Amino acid sequence: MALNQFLILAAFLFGTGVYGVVARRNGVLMLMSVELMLQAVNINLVAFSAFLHDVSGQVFALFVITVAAAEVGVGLAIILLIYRNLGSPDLDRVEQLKG
Amino acid sequence: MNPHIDFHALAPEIVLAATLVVVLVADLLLPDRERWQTSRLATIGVLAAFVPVITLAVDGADRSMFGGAYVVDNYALAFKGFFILVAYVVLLMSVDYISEGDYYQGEFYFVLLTSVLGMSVMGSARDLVSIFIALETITMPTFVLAGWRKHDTKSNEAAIKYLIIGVLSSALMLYGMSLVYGMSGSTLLTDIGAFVAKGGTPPLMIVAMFLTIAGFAFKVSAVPFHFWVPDTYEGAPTPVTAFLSVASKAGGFAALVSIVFVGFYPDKGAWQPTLWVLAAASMTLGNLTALRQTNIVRMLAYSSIAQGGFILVPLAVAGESASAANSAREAVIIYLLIYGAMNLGAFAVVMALARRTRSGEISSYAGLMQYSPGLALVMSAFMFSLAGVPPLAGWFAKFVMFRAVIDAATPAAVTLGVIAAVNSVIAFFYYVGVVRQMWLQPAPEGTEDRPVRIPMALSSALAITTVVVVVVGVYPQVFAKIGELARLGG
Amino acid sequence: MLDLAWIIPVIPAVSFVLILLFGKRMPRGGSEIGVAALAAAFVLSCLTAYQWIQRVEDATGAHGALSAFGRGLRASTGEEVVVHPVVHGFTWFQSGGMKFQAGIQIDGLSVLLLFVVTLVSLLVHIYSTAYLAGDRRYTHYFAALSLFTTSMLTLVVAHNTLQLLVGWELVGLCSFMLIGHWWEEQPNSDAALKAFFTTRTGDIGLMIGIIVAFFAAGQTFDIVATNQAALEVAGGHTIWLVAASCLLIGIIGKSGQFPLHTWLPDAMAGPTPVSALIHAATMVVAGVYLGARVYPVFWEGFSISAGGVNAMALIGGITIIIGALLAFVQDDIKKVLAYSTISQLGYMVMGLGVGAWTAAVFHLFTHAFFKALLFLGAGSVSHSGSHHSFDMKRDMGGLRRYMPTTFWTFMIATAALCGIFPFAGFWSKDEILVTAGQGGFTFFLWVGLVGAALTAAYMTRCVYLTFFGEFRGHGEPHESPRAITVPLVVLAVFSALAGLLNAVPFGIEKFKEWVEPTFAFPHVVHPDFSYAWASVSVIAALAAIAAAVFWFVREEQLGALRGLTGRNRAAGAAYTFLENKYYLDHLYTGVVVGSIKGPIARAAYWVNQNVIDGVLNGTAYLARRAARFTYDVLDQGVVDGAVNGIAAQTGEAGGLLRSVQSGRIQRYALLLFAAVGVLSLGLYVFN
Amino acid sequence: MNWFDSWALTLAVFIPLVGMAVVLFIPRDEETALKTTALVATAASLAVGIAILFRFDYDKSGLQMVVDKPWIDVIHSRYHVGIDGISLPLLLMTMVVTVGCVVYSWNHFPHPHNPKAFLALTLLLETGMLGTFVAQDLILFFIFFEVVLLPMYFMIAVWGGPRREYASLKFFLFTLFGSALMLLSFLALYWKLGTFDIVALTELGGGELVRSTQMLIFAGMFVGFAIKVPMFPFHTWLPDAHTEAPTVGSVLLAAVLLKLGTYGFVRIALPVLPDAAREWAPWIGLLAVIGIIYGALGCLAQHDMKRLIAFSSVAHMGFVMLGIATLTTFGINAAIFGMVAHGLITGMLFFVAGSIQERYETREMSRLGGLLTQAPRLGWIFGFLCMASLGLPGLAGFWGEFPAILSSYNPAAGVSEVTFRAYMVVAAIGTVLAAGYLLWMLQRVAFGTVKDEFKDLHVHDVHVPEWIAWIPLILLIVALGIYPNLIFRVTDGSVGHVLRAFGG
Repeated sequence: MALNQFLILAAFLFGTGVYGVVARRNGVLMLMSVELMLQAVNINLVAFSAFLHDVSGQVFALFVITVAAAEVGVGLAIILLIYRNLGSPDLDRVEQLKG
Repeated sequence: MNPHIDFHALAPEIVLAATLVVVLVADLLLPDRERWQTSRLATIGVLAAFVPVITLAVDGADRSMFGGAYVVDNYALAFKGFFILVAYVVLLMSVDYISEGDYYQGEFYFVLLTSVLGMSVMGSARDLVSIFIALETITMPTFVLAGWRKHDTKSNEAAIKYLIIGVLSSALMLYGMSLVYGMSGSTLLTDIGAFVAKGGTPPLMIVAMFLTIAGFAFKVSAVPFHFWVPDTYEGAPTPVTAFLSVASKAGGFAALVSIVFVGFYPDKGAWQPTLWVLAAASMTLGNLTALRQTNIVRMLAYSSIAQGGFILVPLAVAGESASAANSAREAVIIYLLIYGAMNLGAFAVVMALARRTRSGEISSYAGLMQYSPGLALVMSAFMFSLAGVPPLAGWFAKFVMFRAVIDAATPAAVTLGVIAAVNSVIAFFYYVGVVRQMWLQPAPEGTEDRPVRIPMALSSALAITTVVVVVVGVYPQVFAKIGELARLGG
Repeated sequence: MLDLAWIIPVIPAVSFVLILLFGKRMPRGGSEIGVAALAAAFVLSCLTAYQWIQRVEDATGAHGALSAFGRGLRASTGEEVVVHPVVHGFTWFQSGGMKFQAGIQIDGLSVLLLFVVTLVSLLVHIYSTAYLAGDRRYTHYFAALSLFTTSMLTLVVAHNTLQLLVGWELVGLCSFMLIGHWWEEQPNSDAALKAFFTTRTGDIGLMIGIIVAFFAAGQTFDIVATNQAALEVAGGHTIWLVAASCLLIGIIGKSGQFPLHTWLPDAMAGPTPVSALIHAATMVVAGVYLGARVYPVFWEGFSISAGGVNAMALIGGITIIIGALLAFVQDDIKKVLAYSTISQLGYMVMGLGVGAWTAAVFHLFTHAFFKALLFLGAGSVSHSGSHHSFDMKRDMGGLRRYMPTTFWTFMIATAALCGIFPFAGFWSKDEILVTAGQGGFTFFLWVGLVGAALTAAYMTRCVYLTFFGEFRGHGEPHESPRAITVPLVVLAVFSALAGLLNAVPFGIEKFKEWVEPTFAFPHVVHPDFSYAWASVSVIAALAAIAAAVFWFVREEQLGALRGLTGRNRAAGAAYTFLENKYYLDHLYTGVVVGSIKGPIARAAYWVNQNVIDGVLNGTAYLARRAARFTYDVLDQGVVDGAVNGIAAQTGEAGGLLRSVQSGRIQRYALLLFAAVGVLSLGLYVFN
Repeated sequence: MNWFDSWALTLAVFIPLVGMAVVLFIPRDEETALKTTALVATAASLAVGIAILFRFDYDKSGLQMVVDKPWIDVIHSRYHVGIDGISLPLLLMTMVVTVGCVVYSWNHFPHPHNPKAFLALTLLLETGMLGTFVAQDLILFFIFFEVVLLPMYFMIAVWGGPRREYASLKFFLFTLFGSALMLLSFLALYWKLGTFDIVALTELGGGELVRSTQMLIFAGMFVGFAIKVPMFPFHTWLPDAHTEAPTVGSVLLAAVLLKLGTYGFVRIALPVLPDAAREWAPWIGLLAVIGIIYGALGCLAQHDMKRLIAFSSVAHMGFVMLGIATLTTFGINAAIFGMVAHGLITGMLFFVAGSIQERYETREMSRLGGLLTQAPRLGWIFGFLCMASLGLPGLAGFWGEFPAILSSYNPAAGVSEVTFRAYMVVAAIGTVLAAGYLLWMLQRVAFGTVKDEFKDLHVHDVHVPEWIAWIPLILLIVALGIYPNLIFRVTDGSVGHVLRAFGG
């Protein structure tokens, strides 16, 4: 398989993530979309790592996976708080602060 | 491969890590009444972490580890020292705020120190991976801190906005980094630099560099990656806001400078235009929007966006010549040091006054001169310093910025200089607006006619920042020397 | 004393300070200080004059001053003897590496002026103690007089043009202060402002003239050096023409020459002794003095030796006629005298313009006495006769009987002014006319003659209205006190006899000997005395008097022609007619309708008030309009508006941008990605 | 006495700052202590100034009492101070006027009172003003130049009149905009010539700089200084600032602050970039004479006394700038004399205007009148000042005006004579207009009778503090007018030295 195919897949995945972030109102789904974007990055990293015969890309990918997990954890916690305080995970309603 | 580990070089991080563990443990062991002790522990730990910074600086030798991914040179030390001192001042500001509120104490210091640890690492990080890790270590705790007042919907909102935009930016940056890695074949900044220096940078590489920079643009809250800033600043607890506006932003700059100077520098066409646009947009939008703010924290938020723009100006012209690069690096460092002092000071005043008025509206500053002249005087000093009026430190920050512009002396640079000059003038309006409230407006009916009582720790924070702002303003050599010495090592 | 002449201006200066500090506490309100100081200054001036004369005499070979009052001609027949002026100075300031001095230049001309100024000032001081007794600002008045005297003396002894300018402006200041002495009333302060403003306008010329002369003479203000340079025509003729023209403007402003003369009649708003001292005898002749002082500049600049017509003579000539005509239609005695002063100053300026240096200075000398006397006489009349009024028609008449001293001294002064032999005015005016005739300025000779006739006529009218006929005022007219009459008598003596100092037909030419410079001075014409012209001018004057009297008596039957034979008989004839109760109406119709000059004078007056003065007032008005426009439209509207406008626009932009910060996360994210897209596209294109 | 030479200037400049620090530590209720401290500080500074006067070598044209110590090494900027004949008169004038201001405020601090803050600001202001006159390093100069800004801003903004907010902000922004451009020019000089040292830059005299670069750098400095002067068309901040400022603020603004701009021209702009100065001179001269006429016309349109005096400053500074634009020693000597004279005279005029306002609570000239009957001494002082201001010979004002006009007859080599002779005529006309507006003001305020509304007002004649503050100034106005060499002697050599690039 050519490198390009991986890259195109990653780009597609990334684009899907972007679309999800912009289009979704539910906080959890937004986080999921971000997760998609991060996985696109991982695909890139691993693909490059393989083609370059360089291990550091895979190391990088491991770190990204870890960090992504942590981020989603924190994010879910905050969304949970919002759900408790507002009764909805809908981020459209979070607009007290503006201007 | 068994990497050589230089413990002296890692000492600041080790001390910080040890401290945060101690704080966490103490928090578990201490009874509720004694929880405030954790702040003392944290303070001591931070100051202790400053000691190895000094010894390393005295030693002077550049130390490099992990194949060049982690470097301790003067540049790194300057940032480490700066972060640690900022953390110290933020701790001073937080003590009473945290202990008076109904919050978890030990965790707060733990989370804060974690972020500081990330910053300390960031100063040394010279590899995409380590930069990424440092960046996330800085950022992730601040998501938590921003939402610290968890029963307050504003605080929730601040946190979620910060988090979403932050994660998005991380994703963009990572995507960029992955491509950079793919193109250049290495995550080490020096290798990337060597690749770029060969010339003929492929278009995809340029986009990759752009995306990487975009990620940092979020951290330094450059327009158009700034949307989270006002909302988060307003909603987050004030000490956290101060921390975000100074330390977190400086962390972003530390990374940006090393990436640009070590990694991307040779192909100026790939990164200068981006930074140029970011700088111009940040200054202009930040200032114009700040003009219309009625809330002091939001005003300071936009002001910090604009200040970030000013700091980006030297970077945006750094590629023109070696001397321009040199003065740009100096300018960024000096500006950050000065900006840190004056912005922290301004937030300290905001906190001090909020204890009395329980309001963040600029109009609540009316008549401060009458009942609390000392506080008004100090706040005026910070405002004028931010505006860049000599002999307060801010002038020297602007001065070195303009010097970098003049050193570059290309049409683009001069244009940016003019934009910066116009913006400095616009900025006066809102800074002076605060001063006007304090000095010219009468205090509202029923204001107590006695000075605002300020707790000891907060006064110390005020004193430190005031002294820095005045002394550096009159004798800028103090910071100028740091800027000059803080060269990026190999 | 020649070397120490600087003391003379210092004395009144000290007096000024003393009066300012202690005047109010002195028993006589400070006037005693002023009188004492002036007495001292006068004595010293006499001494200086004496020593100067001696110096001249020594140089010309004669010994003992004033030794031979008829020997002058013989002494000057030999070869040119040069008497250098006495010059002393100290470094006043330095600039551009050059040092500029202030100091004294004592020669015949300055000695003459020292004498005149201190004498008239002394007399005016004495006179004022009575005239202004009980005034609300008695002390202040004397302080100002002292300051004036200082300034005038500074001007007189100045050895450079810059110092002269200092004195010149300071006398203007004193004039301002004294015209506005009773500043509570708006017209007085208006007059003071007008005087200052108008003379300042002339000073533009003076200032530029001095500057041009400074550079033309090789960067020096020194008068002697300037004169020498002018005589050598250093730097070409044009520059001297410019300098002379500019300086002439200064003279026009200060010496009340056409067309800047309109301030002088208004200046009569001040106390009468001030009018006598400042606006008749001394300050207004500063212009003439300047002309005489740097005469070579005019001589070369206007090519006076060539004859014909030049600006200076022309201005003087016009002023003679204008002033005299205007004097006809005044009812205020001081205004008559003011216009007369304008006219007489015209003689002096014209004299300088036609090369009659000696005669002009001589006329300055004699005029100082008789015109001061006339003013003081008028003051005496208003003080003791007409209840502080100067209106000849309403409040005077017949005062001859009540105030004999005033009357007789006034008559002597009138005779002198009209140029009746052998009074002072005769000699000086005659010499001007003769010089004009012999210097190639025939036209101006005729102008002078017409002026002389007009002078005689309006003075007749004035005397007639004041002293003859019936008293038309109210109250009890009586003679003035000693302090007033003594100065009158002293001045009368000078008015009668001063002319003999340069009585050419008697072989006395003391002015030529003592006053005329022998160093750095052009070869001016020294005319031979002409009996023919002398007779013509006297006859013209007498005829004018007769004509004036004739018009007053035309409609009456009694002894009409007897009045033509002489002044006393004319007075007698007039007296007869004054018995007639219908006199006033007749006189009025007589003067207005009957006089040939009436319509002309009216027209001139109309032009004066509406055109010349109108231009002045109009200029002021336009300046104010321009000022309004500049301020309201340009300054506040455009220049300032631009600044404020930019500020407002900036604020608007800030408001617009605020709405972008909507508060919605999705919106933020969208904007973020949009920006990334646009930027990366831009970067792609850029590279 | 080497000790004195090396410390005199530093002492003179920083004693007021120390005074300010002391004032800040005195409780605000201890008014007498506050006032005494301020007076002692300003007087001490003046004492040092007088000592300098005695120690100064009047035959030397270069800098004296030089101190040159490292300051900001990174940009090679040094603490380089020194004094020569150009600075000395301005320095002394500043000291005298400041002492006068402190004395004048003794019993009447303007609303909202607060003597502590007021005096602290005055002292800070003095440090800034004095420092500017002795600084010999561009950055040091810039700092002192800017130090002046804040105290004056607060003075206007806090103690000012009804429109104080607008006026103070305008003052602030205008000046700041100017100094930004000025700083940019300084930086450009540094970038091109490698030093901030004024003495060294004067030695270089523009060095190898390309003409167009010189022109640009000069233009930047020009705008910066011209705003401060202020020259037409950068003057609009001045009338507002003056009108709204408290009396002492107006006095310091007129007497000293405006001089910082003209001093900048003489000390920096001309000597450092002589070729550009030569090119720009006709334009500077043009703006100067426009200012003379424009300022005068502005005066004639005023109803408000202070505003009128403010506009008269525009006209007077026009004469100063005309003198400078001639680029001759003669003209610049005149300009320096003009600065000092204008400082004393206009400063005094603002004092008197302030006192009149305090007594009548109005500055509307149409409502005033008959001052001479109600307060004759005040009235006569006012009259005296009007005369001095209109350039009456024998008083100080004349020696700023006349030599400036004179020098424009013959500007430096390389500058168009014809142009400047035309300026000379216009400037001379300006003197008449000056007489016009000043006398007009005098007539409306001092002459005539008291208006009905003030008939029964008790008007106190000159107070004791007023006498103490004013007498030195009045005596100086007279003394300088009678014996101008007091200043010309001091400035002449130094001006020639600094301007040697123009051939004297």
